Amino acid sequence: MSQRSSKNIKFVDADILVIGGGFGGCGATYESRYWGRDLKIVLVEKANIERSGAVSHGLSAINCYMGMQWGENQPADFVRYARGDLMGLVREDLIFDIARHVDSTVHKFEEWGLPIMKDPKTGRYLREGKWQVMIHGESYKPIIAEAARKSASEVYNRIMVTHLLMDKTRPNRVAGALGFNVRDGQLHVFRAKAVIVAAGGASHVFRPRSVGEGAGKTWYAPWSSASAYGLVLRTGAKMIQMENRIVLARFKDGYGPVGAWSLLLKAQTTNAYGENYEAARLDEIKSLVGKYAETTPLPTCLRNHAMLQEVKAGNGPIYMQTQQVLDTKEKENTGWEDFLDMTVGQAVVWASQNIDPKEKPSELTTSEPYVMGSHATCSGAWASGPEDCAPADYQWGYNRMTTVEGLFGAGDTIGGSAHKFSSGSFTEGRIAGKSAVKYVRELAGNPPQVDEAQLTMLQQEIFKPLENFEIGRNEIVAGSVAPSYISPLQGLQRLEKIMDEYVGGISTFYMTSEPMLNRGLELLTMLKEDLDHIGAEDLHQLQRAWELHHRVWTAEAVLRHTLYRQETRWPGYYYRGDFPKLDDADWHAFTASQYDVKTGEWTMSKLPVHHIIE
Amino acid sequence: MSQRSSKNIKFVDADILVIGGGFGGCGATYESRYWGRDLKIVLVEKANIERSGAVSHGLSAINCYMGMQWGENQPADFVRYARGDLMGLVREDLIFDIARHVDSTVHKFEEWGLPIMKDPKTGRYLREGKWQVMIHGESYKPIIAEAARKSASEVYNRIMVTHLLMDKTRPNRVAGALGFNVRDGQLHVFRAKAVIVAAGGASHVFRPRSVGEGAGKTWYAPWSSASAYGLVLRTGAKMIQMENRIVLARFKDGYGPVGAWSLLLKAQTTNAYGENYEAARLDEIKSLVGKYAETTPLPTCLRNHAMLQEVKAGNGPIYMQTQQVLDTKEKENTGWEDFLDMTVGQAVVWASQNIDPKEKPSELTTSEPYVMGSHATCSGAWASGPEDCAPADYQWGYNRMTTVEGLFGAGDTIGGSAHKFSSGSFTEGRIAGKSAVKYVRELAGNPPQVDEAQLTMLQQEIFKPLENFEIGRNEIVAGSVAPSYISPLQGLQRLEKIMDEYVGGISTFYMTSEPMLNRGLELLTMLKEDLDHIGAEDLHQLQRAWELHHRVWTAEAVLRHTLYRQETRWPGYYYRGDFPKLDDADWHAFTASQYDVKTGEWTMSKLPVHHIIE
Amino acid sequence: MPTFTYMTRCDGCGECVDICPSDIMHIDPVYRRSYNVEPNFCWECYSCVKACPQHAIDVRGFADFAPLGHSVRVLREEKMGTISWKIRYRDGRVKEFTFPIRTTPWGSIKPPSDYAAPDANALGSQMLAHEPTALGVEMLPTLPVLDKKEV
Amino acid sequence: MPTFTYMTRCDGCGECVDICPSDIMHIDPVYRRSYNVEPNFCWECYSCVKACPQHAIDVRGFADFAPLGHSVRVLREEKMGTISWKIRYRDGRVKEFTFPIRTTPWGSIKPPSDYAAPDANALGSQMLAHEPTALGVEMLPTLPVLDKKEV
Ligand SMILES: Cc1cc2c(cc1C)N(S(=O)(=O)O)[C@@H]1C(=O)NC(=O)N=C1N2C[C@H](O)[C@H](O)[C@H](O)COP(=O)(O)OP(=O)(O)OC[C@H]1O[C@@H](n2cnc3c(N)ncnc32)[C@H](O)[C@@H]1O
Ligand SMILES: Cc1cc2c(cc1C)N(S(=O)(=O)O)[C@@H]1C(=O)NC(=O)N=C1N2C[C@H](O)[C@H](O)[C@H](O)COP(=O)(O)OP(=O)(O)OC[C@H]1O[C@@H](n2cnc3c(N)ncnc32)[C@H](O)[C@@H]1O
Ligand SMILES: Nc1ncnc2c1ncn2[C@@H]1O[C@H](COP(=O)(O)O)[C@@H](O)[C@H]1O
Ligand SMILES: Nc1ncnc2c1ncn2[C@@H]1O[C@H](COP(=O)(O)O)[C@@H](O)[C@H]1O
Ligand SMILES: Nc1ncnc2c1ncn2[C@@H]1O[C@H](COP(=O)(O)O)[C@@H](O)[C@H]1O
Ligand code: SF4
Ligand code: SF4
Ligand code: SF4
Ligand code: SF4
Ligand code: NA
Repeated sequence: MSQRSSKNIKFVDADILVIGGGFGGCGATYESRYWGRDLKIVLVEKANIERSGAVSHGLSAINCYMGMQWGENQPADFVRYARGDLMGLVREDLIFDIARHVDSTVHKFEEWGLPIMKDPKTGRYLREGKWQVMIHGESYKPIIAEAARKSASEVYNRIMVTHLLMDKTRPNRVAGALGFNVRDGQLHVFRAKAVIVAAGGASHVFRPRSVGEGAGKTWYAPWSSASAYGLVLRTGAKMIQMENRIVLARFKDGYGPVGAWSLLLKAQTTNAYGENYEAARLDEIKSLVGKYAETTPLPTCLRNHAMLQEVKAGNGPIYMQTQQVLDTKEKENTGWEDFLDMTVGQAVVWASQNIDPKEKPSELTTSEPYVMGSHATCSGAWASGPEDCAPADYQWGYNRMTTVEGLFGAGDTIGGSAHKFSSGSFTEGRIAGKSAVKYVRELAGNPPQVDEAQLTMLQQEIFKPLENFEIGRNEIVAGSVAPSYISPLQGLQRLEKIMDEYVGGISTFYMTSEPMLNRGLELLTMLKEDLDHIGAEDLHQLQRAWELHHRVWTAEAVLRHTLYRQETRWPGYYYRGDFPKLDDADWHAFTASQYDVKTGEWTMSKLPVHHIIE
Repeated sequence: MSQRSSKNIKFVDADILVIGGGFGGCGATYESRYWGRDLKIVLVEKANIERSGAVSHGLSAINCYMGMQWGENQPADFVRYARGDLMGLVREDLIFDIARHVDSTVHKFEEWGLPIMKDPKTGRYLREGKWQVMIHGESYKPIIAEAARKSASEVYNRIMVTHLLMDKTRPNRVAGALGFNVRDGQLHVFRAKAVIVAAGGASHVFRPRSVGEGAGKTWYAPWSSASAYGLVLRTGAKMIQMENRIVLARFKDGYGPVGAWSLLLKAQTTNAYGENYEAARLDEIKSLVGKYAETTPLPTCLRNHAMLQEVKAGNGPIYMQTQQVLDTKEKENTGWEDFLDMTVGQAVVWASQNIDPKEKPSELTTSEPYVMGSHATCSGAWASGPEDCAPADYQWGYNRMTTVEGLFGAGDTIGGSAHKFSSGSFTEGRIAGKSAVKYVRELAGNPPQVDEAQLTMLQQEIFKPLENFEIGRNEIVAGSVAPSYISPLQGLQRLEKIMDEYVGGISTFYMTSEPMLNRGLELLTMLKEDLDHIGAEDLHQLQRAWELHHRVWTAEAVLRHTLYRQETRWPGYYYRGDFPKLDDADWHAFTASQYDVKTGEWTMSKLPVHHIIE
Repeated sequence: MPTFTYMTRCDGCGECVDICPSDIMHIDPVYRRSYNVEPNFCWECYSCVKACPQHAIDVRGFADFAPLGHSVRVLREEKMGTISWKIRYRDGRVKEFTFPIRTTPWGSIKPPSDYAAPDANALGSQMLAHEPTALGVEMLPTLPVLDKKEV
Repeated sequence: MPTFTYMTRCDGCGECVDICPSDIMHIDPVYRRSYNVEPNFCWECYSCVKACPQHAIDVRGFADFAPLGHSVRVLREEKMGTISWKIRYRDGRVKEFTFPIRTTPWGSIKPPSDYAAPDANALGSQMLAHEPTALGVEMLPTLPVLDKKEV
């Protein structure tokens, strides 16, 4: 065994362990300190919370804000909006819960120093769209991180969390987490009464459009490593909507988001011939999805679908007609800040390709799929709802607790509650944080015990890639090809190709089917077996190895859910060629999966979608 | 300037210079020695002719053989076949010429020791299909190389030819070629009376399906670097059919060819549901291409088209039903040898994925596009035809001479004559070789003179990438990102992405259009400018730098021809979304381009297709 | 545009190593200066660029789609609460922008434990910290619990 | 399946370097043994594998689509005129095949200059070397020259 794995272990005991210091995790840390003044609250993060997670760049808008103080919107309206966007399938209780709290989060952000833009006429926040407000958000993450740092008992940066630990006697109860320090390799064992997973969503599960060096240029961050799903599902927690991967219309190559351009600046999206194609395709869309085509605004997936049909028909490139709207210096500033605040790469595309958005339109593309719970899709863990308004079967204890005792989640981790975005993720973290405090208080003298046998086994498993490399590397002279191990990147490229070609990625125009999925599952199963043979040449690559593990497990869930749902619910996100239409009679339901840790089997089921709002 | 470029220059004088020792080049060398006993015949090759070119692996069939000795086929029938397969647009004179000679080539191969399989009943060559014969072809290339080595005055291996040299006084006359030794960097100046370019076709002009490490696994060899086109077109020689890129149905990932499976073993190609979809799609095909849909066999591009429609409809994977035909040990051997002789990688796919073709079907895919003149497409240089039967306007001097004096070609280099394959390419080399001898004899006391000024300029240009690296590397600490240069691979990936996304590659299902092509040309133009900033860290990378140059110039020709032809002539190879149908009224013609060396402008034109056979 | 480090500017302080969310800025063992070890995992997030005291890190657009000759430089001034950008086009054009980043002093956020401790019963309510005040409305909205309803 | 070289078998002779059509088998400057410097330009053509006197080179399937645990080994025996393959599946199954590669001794090809020199006039004919004899038919086919004809 590698020397590194025999080093002293560091044990950290906590009342509440928060995994991931992004938006959900910072919210959870803040709120659990508010309610649990005397508790030991530990935040563990694989990077540095100052700039970790999806918001490391910054953001230019807060996409979930009601404005109840000005009577702009009510939570129930927001539920209708999110439900419509997701073609009917959302956890209305969870969404309502976020919507009713999110304004207090945003007001706090402003108090902390986040510059929120104001409408000079009304003095209210400047609206990007009905639900979004504009910010000067370059320092969004450092501001939020400051609040979290001041709330946590301890923050452990640069610890890659690899596994959750389970209670010795009660197999459905969480007991902590395992990880290693990516600088010195020290194994960290966190023992905690409650664990809140807020480890974000997933890029690089599907093959990205960019290649070679450019592979890092995904829309969601390359470090969004699917850990939330990879950690949680392996405990046996129930997952939902994992097939509901997101594809986004984005500025080509730079991946600049379109929201501010469409909603605030009101730039047109057209085909190569300057035509607004969306309306022209409405009848065809209706034939696929029926009444859902009449939703306003047109659901995100259907906007994608219209674009894809144009591209397939050879009417591309699709363009954002930026030059039609940048008629004042102020608007030019808004347009540029939108990207300089959150995807600088788009500015680099403009500069390198001599595109001045004041003069020329910019190409759009549909992105590779991502797995997320916080944007316009809602993959993630099945969670207990708010005590006051969740339907009975959505409620089994503590708000935002998964089906595993003591295991909570927030942000991308939690399924069913789309359109949280940054503010909603932080808010959900707050909800989970308060809830975890309550759980810990009520747990009282019955703390979980880490299973020593599990710990010893996992310790070996975690460092195995270093050992694989040390041994296997001796067989060959030099270079990157060896018979007995593959690098994390090689494994990742295999994963991405499988998901791309069989599970509805870009190379099939998001098409899949039962035969494709079954073939994909065969190949994915072999890849899973090969995970035992990943070779890591250093601790950085050991981090990549475990990110790969989390992505592969997540991919399997995505594949199995996609196979289970025999309809095309969200054309524009993916298509089942064998079931090309939306089918409300059979599929107005959540798909759920549960991995059985003992047998290694997955159980698929349907869960009801309750509409608690007209 | 880099030290390497100031080294002694090696001058080599020849009567005939053959560039590229593949099938065309070996044929040219053999034949020119036969007719020019006293001539100095020099063969220059970037690799080692023993295993260079598209046939380094070996091959399992000779795909062009008439069998006139047994009355099996006549050359005119072959012309009809090739014309049908290319949707009417071929140089019938060139194809007839190859067909009438190819049998003597194949008989010679057999005499030299190539094991050609025999039909035990008839004693004749075992037919794979009407035009193809089966061989035990692992050593096909070493055998042919032996014949060439014994014919050449000198063989220069490991010289990467970068440019053709032109005559000092007559700008439309070739005077030799320039290259460098990839082992020691020495500049080689070949001065010759006639030059035969046989530098093969092109992979990696479009983005391949495989990624990362797997990028080498293309169907045509990764070393098929488009040099034939890159060298020839920059002299101002007229090129034709450069839009006629090839897409091939191949075994997925391993890229095993389908011919032996379809024609000899008679395995069915089906969709995921076991259906033979081709017939069902004939009416739809007819609506696109009219009478051409009735050609027998169905043209290669239309077979692709049918497959693509299935895949788009979600009826994939497409399968070769190998298990239905491997019912004897003999057939199993045939099936395996087919791949072990020519694409071992397919055997690796089977072994690694636990696919026994006797038990399970194998997936097929449509490949990324390649640029070729010898398979089922015919991009390449416009050449003078055979004296005895070429139409007057196809004939301006010597058979297989391009529009540049003294510059001949063979194999993938020559446009208009599809379906040459290995035997036809060698045969065309023989035709060009004999013709070049005649040219040299008739040239007599008027040898070309290398232009010293051109030479000095090119010498600097050739080694510039080493210098770019030496200087630029000092700016940065380490790693592969630098502000002032990009590596050849980085440049290649940019090229492939442009061609893929705008010129009809896999990511658009081969769709393109005028707006896409115009945008692609903008980006390609910037890439061409950036070729001045390629950095090569050693001589091997300098070879890659020049391969990239050749690919980029070839790509530009492909793009410009694709833009010029306002129809979809070959659905299944690519689609013009803005002109989705075949249009015989306007486009029953070759597209031609000519690059003007002085002005840097391209002139596009149509050239007539003459039908000289009923 | 993955990052690169100018040899002559970097002093090896490690700030970039400390901040990079992708853990790809490492110190070269020979030169004791930083470089990007995995450009294909760089998100061009500029976290390291903004953090470098020497302004030693720059980016050049991802090679697979960005032509050479551009630059996008940044100056983040925490005390002034601003960030300034200078965008230089391949064709030489230049654009400059400055935006605010924060309205309060760094470090000024009031920790949750500095607020009055909440009532013990409130733990059982649906109210989060600072609510309902911070909501800007009088009451936290709620809904009747329904069992199932078609929409 | 790009190639790799077994450390303990290679003696650094350079045959693989000499033959590789992709110029990617290089000698490592430290160990004086070969390795694949650019697997992404390897075609798995097996030229180097067949050429190695030490059988020191093997391949493993391209990482982006080939699971581990397979092997496809080869023994090319020039004198015997055969090539033998041993295919080991990931699941342990094995297949073996042997095929002929050449029917004549290596080096036995008669050079074109060893044939009687052709008649000087023949240079103007359409006939290639050894024709018409080698065609197996009496006459080289030809066609009337047509100007243009619709088909
Ligand atoms: C990337 C991105 C994101 C957005 C946008 C543009 C772009 C370019 N847009 S727009 O497109 O709409 O324009 C938004 C916008 O403008 N406005 C908005 O409110 N939200 C937007 N998002 C979405 C939000 O950012 C997103 O919803 C939230 O950030 C989600 O929060 P959360 O679920 O907490 O994820 P996170 O990424 O913030 O944090 C995850 C943390 O976990 C860490 N982590 C992960 N795995 C770990 C492991 N194994 N061990 C230890 N730590 C481990 C991460 O490092 C991270 O800190
Ligand atoms: C790769 C491949 C090819 C084929 C097949 C399967 C596979 C997997 N199939 S099936 O699919 O149908 O199954 C065939 C088959 O079975 N039967 C057949 O007859 N032909 C097949 N081909 C086609 C033939 O191989 C092809 O038509 C001919 O080889 C073309 O001959 P030519 O045009 O001479 O190209 P070449 O690649 O052989 O030789 C080019 C040479 O030039 C060198 N070179 C290139 N650039 C140079 C430079 N800059 N400087 C110096 N030298 C520089 C090369 O190194 C090479 O030696
Ligand atoms: N065309 C549109 N119509 C309605 N909402 C949109 C549109 N484009 C973007 N949005 C919303 O604007 C926000 C930002 O979008 P995006 O920039 O695409 O992430 C999200 O809430 C989107 O759902
Ligand atoms: N289905 C088919 N029908 C007719 N000819 C084919 C078919 N498949 C392959 N061929 C021909 O067989 C030879 C080898 O094909 P391939 O293996 O695809 O390169 C070429 O001459 C092809 O044109
Ligand atoms: N029958 C065979 N078929 C294929 N490869 C073989 C065979 N016999 C030996 N080899 C290979 O030839 C090399 C030398 O074999 P050996 O001399 O048996 O160690 C090794 O790569 C073997 O795997
Ligand atoms: S922060 Fe700047 S100076 Fe410090 S190591 Fe990084 S690049 Fe060098
Ligand atoms: S730009 Fe971001 S991802 Fe890239 S090296 Fe810097 S901090 Fe890391
Ligand atoms: S041919 Fe074999 S022994 Fe010789 S250098 Fe190559 S791997 Fe080593
Ligand atoms: S298999 Fe072929 S391409 Fe690969 S290293 Fe060997 S000789 Fe070179
Ligand atoms: Na694709």
